[in-house]
Amino acid sequence: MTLKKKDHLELYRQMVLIRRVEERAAELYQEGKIGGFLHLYIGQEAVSTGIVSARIAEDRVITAYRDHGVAINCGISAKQVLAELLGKETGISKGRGGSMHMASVENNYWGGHAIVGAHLPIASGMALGDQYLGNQGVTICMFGDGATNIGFFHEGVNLSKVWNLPVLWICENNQYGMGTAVDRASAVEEIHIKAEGYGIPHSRLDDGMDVMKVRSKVAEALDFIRAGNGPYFLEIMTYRFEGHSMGDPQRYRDKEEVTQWEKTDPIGIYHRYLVDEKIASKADLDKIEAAVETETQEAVEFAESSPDPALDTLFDFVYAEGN
Amino acid sequence: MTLKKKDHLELYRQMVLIRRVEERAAELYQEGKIGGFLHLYIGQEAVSTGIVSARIAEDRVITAYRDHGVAINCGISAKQVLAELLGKETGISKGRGGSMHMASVENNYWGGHAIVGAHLPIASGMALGDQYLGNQGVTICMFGDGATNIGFFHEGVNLSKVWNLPVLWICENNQYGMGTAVDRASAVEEIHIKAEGYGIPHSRLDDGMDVMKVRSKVAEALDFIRAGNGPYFLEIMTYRFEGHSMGDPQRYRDKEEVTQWEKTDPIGIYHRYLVDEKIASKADLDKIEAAVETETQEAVEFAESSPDPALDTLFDFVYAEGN
Amino acid sequence: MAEITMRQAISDALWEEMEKDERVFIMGQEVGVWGGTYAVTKGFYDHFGEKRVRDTPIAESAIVGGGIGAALAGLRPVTEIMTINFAFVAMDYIVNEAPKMHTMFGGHMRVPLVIRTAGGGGRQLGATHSQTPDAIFAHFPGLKVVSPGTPADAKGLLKAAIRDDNPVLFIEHAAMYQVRGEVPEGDYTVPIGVSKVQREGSDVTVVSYCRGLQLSMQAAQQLEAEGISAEVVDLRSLRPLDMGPVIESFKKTNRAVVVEEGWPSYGVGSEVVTRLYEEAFDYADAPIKRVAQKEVPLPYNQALEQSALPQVADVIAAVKEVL
Amino acid sequence: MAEITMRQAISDALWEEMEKDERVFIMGQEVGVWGGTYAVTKGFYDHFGEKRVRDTPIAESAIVGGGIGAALAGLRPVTEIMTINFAFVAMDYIVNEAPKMHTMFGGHMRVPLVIRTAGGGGRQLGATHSQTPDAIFAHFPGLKVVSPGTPADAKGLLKAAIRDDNPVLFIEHAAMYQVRGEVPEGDYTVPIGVSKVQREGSDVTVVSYCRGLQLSMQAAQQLEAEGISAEVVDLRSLRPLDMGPVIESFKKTNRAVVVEEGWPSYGVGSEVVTRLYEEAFDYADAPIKRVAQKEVPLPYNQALEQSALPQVADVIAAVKEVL
Ligand SMILES: Cc1ncc(C[n+]2csc(CCOP(=O)(O)OP(=O)(O)O)c2C)c(N)n1
Ligand SMILES: Cc1ncc(C[n+]2csc(CCOP(=O)(O)OP(=O)(O)O)c2C)c(N)n1
Ligand SMILES: [Mg+2]
Ligand SMILES: [Mg+2]
Repeated sequence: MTLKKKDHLELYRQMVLIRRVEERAAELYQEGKIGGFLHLYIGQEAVSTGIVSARIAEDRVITAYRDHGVAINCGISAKQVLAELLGKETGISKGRGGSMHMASVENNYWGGHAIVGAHLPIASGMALGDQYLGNQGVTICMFGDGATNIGFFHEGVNLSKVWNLPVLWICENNQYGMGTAVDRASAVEEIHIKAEGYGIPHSRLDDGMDVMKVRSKVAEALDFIRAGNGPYFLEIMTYRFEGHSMGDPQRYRDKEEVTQWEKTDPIGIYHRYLVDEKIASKADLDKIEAAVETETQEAVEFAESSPDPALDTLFDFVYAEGN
Repeated sequence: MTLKKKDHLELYRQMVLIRRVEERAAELYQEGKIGGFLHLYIGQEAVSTGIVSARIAEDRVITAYRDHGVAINCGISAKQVLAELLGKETGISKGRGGSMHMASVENNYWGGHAIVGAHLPIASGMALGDQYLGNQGVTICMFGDGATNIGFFHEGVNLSKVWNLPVLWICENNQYGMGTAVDRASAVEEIHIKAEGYGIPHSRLDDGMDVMKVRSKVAEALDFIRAGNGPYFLEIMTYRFEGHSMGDPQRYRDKEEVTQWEKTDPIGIYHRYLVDEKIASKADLDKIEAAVETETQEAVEFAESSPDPALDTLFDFVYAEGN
Repeated sequence: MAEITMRQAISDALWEEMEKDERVFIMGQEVGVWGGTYAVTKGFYDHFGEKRVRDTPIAESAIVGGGIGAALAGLRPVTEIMTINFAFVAMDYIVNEAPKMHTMFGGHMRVPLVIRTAGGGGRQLGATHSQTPDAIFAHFPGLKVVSPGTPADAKGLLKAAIRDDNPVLFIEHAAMYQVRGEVPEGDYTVPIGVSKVQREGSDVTVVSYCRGLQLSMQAAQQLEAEGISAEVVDLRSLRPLDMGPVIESFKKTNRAVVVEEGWPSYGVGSEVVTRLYEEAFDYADAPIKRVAQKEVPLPYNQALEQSALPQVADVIAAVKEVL
Repeated sequence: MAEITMRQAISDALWEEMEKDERVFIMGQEVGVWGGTYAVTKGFYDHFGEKRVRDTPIAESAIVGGGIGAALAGLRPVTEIMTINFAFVAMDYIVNEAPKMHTMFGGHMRVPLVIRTAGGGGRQLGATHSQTPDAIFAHFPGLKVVSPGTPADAKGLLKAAIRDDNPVLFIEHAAMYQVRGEVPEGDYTVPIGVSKVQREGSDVTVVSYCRGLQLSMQAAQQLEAEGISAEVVDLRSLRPLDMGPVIESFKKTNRAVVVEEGWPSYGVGSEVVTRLYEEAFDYADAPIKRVAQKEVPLPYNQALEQSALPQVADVIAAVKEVL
């Protein structure tokens, strides 16, 4: 799976699109047009983009509430994302889910889950489904460093090995769970070491700001799993540039640490790589940025002009009909 | 802490007493005088006896529902155990708790817990209490192999390391959780490996049928913890000779396996050791056995002749009064 | 119609649905090799194999969470929580994941999941193992809660639950597996959310379900001897709760008693009583009475435990009070 | 009397109890460095230090389970579950461990534990994060459940909870921290399990608590303008539930409305309505009405969400219906 120029441009486009959409989302939040929690992925774009670029269509993806990036990578449009953030009928979850709950079954993307760690056993269950049905897919389950301390993590990961399920566990270690640094919450600082307790092969990617490194590491892991070796556990180091959610006082880290990390902006790194390796010209990338700008603007307009769900649909979807 | 002859005899007495009490309990169960669940400890006596013999008074002990042995080791009398099994007012828990719920705060023995794994975070909390108050005690927390797969295990053990709490985690690996063999439920067959995921030093004692080996291993671990090194994780291999609870069809193992293990009866092993090493004579041990026989018989009579709790005490202890 | 036990009826429902639909499988503790703690799945492991009859670790969150995942992946899992007391361990999945997914993701996801479990007291299992907390699960929209009182309903409702596209909590009673009753031949379902008059009468309406139904039917029989004609209405489902037949009966008898095994406060009886007054206030000739468990954690001692549990005599006394 | 916010009142109660009693400490997610998700413990970490203001991993079972252990060891922990929606994750500890221990071990153990948490909807947090499931916790004897509606009660009740020798679940409302009210000077407690008339009136009794109280008081004020005099009774505690003042008021007004934010089925209103009829059937001049949330998982969209939540107008309408 070597990437052609157009593939590279598409990945670059996704990363920039995630960034722009979230920047606009932050503004819309300040304007009071988005409510609830809004967990930005800014700074971590290389992780989800690298991961999703390495999957085949049969591979399921599931993640936590910091999900806009993955959603876009998996094929949910900026329109559907922003409309959901604005709670509109045209949102990917018809305005029911909001920021934390975006999924697209047709894109094999399974959300967007707000209870920390709760989606890990669900991921094992989906992989069991594929194993049972003889499907080829791997379930790629992403979660934060903080999530590795909850019991759900333990139960989900253990089960995956006991039943040799095709799951790729990916811990996005952005070094904090809300305001709690990894070593204040986890007995081991290198999260991937936890895989020892489940007999699962594991490794850490120290540089999660480089989309190409993420992609190749994930591709390797997927091959390993698809060859029938059971689950694999990958830790990817990254950093979130913004607060945990909107309105985070950020007393737990100093500005300098953030500034330092911002120098490793994944979009900048990829930009440099593409130009330095002569894969794309600056003009190519400018063009993409301009297109993304337009797409985002149109998506905001779409979202703003979309209707709210009708009040009489309140009881829709409480129960699924038929069977 | 080298043992004098009288100490050895006391340990031997405890092991024989546990055995006799449980044998009588099994009979009383068949007679319908004991209800509910009855989880026998027969075959595992060396484990709790070795553990409790190594503790100092400040060390708390807490375990699961397979608790008659620990209860007796910690100083609950055969009378109080049997009276509890018969649901009597004179039982250690005033007939409220039954087999699975025996504790004695004055003996620093904290039960007897029936929800698998739930007592592990409680153990961390007790150790936190000691650390907070500047007490010297270590909390010794015993649990089964099956319990290491539940989320409670993960959360409790992780916390103990994050806060460097004085806890000695002891997994009694009797090779089955109900009818499920270790490798059918746990991703790693050597349970102590799980401690890797929490950065806790660990080891396995392969022979948990020898009370002296258990004792010395536990004493070592307690010293390590008391020196301020934080938690330690010890796995002790053992085997239960009887079913999981009364009425277990035991389809999950063959008779032969049980017979094989019965050859390593911990009481027999200790008996041989005491005589071979000339610590005690066969006559000494016979005398103890006879005394235990009498004690057990008296305890049964005591239990049978004790009154049920009065019906008008139903609402006692639902809430603690005063403060 | 053949007369079979509740155990057989439930076992048959599972067996037939598994024969009929390859996507149906069972997963839980001791459902396989052991044959089910209550012997409901005896013989299943040998017949269907370990792929479809899956013994799990002691990890209730992984069982229900895994079930949700498998359901999302296109299977129709029948998960088993050994007793309802352990459902608290998987609470997040039962009330906060499974019931929310269809609506929260705007209708894209379906969770055709059955969670079988056994509840109830009277077996001297002590406070943590003897509960009937059905009402707390029925509090949550998005979940269906079913609890049959006869073998015929058990079979038909379980089949309906397996074929339902929504999560269904199916609550059996651990002390009722031997109860016998007539069961129709062949394949049939009983609709979820439909109450049923199990016995006609004219003087008083007795409303109940599950074990309460048993008490109510026995009470009705004894009352008949005294010339009192009780109509017994069985709720069968707690959510959706079908008050139709209850109201209809009450409008005829103008007097009602609601019988449940659990605690009265915030229980099933309160809901039924409230709705009766809301919908038929003018028909009430006497205050409606509740019969329920005393407000204490159930004690081990048999006499104490029985004094806390509702008895046939309590139902009879309540009926006489409302007349 | 000073007028302060709910946030300040709760913060003051914690601060004063910690100053007064060395055994009192706080433990939960983000209670320390962050200063509390709702800024309730702002400044505590700096003042009391990390020993007494403990940030924990994301591990709700370890938080409450650890709290139980620390309470057994002689401390008086105030544990915090960030929102009540995560209480499901620690459900076993809240309803099945803490409330059972005193009685199950025959009175030997005491669990002086406070579990603080914030509930409620209306903040566009979506289905998994917006619940008011108070009733399900109040179902369990052995636990005390408190949910204040004014700053004065919040302060006094929290102090009472900390000094209580039993486990107390203390439910705040996430949208009420800015609510202001008069608070007495100096040290005082408000007894748990005592309802209070918060507003006198003669035409109708409005029963509520927490956020429902706010709605009820506003409704009462508006009704006054229309010449309708509503008496508002605040339950303050859900267990023990003090019906005294409710019954007394109802005997005077003969009409009642019960207001709660949660779902009606198996909720708080049902219990209150049932007891009103049980104890004052003859005083009812009209069917008592419930005002509650629509039976749907709360959607993200603001208009939809508000349409599902009970409003002041709903209370007014219900009052007019019962008159
Ligand atoms: C069970 C549970 N507890 C607490 C929370 C509140 N909470 C939301 S996000 C979060 C931090 C998670 O940290 P991490 O897993 O590292 O993910 P990140 O936010 O860094 O992406 C917490 C504590 C929750 N949603 N669920
Ligand atoms: C949370 C929970 N799930 C299930 C059970 C039922 N159960 C009781 S004991 C047991 C097996 C435990 O095995 P292990 O931890 O190895 O202890 P052992 O019985 O071998 O001493 C199970 C599944 C329970 N009590 N609690
Ligand atoms: Mg993180
Ligand atoms: Mg075992």
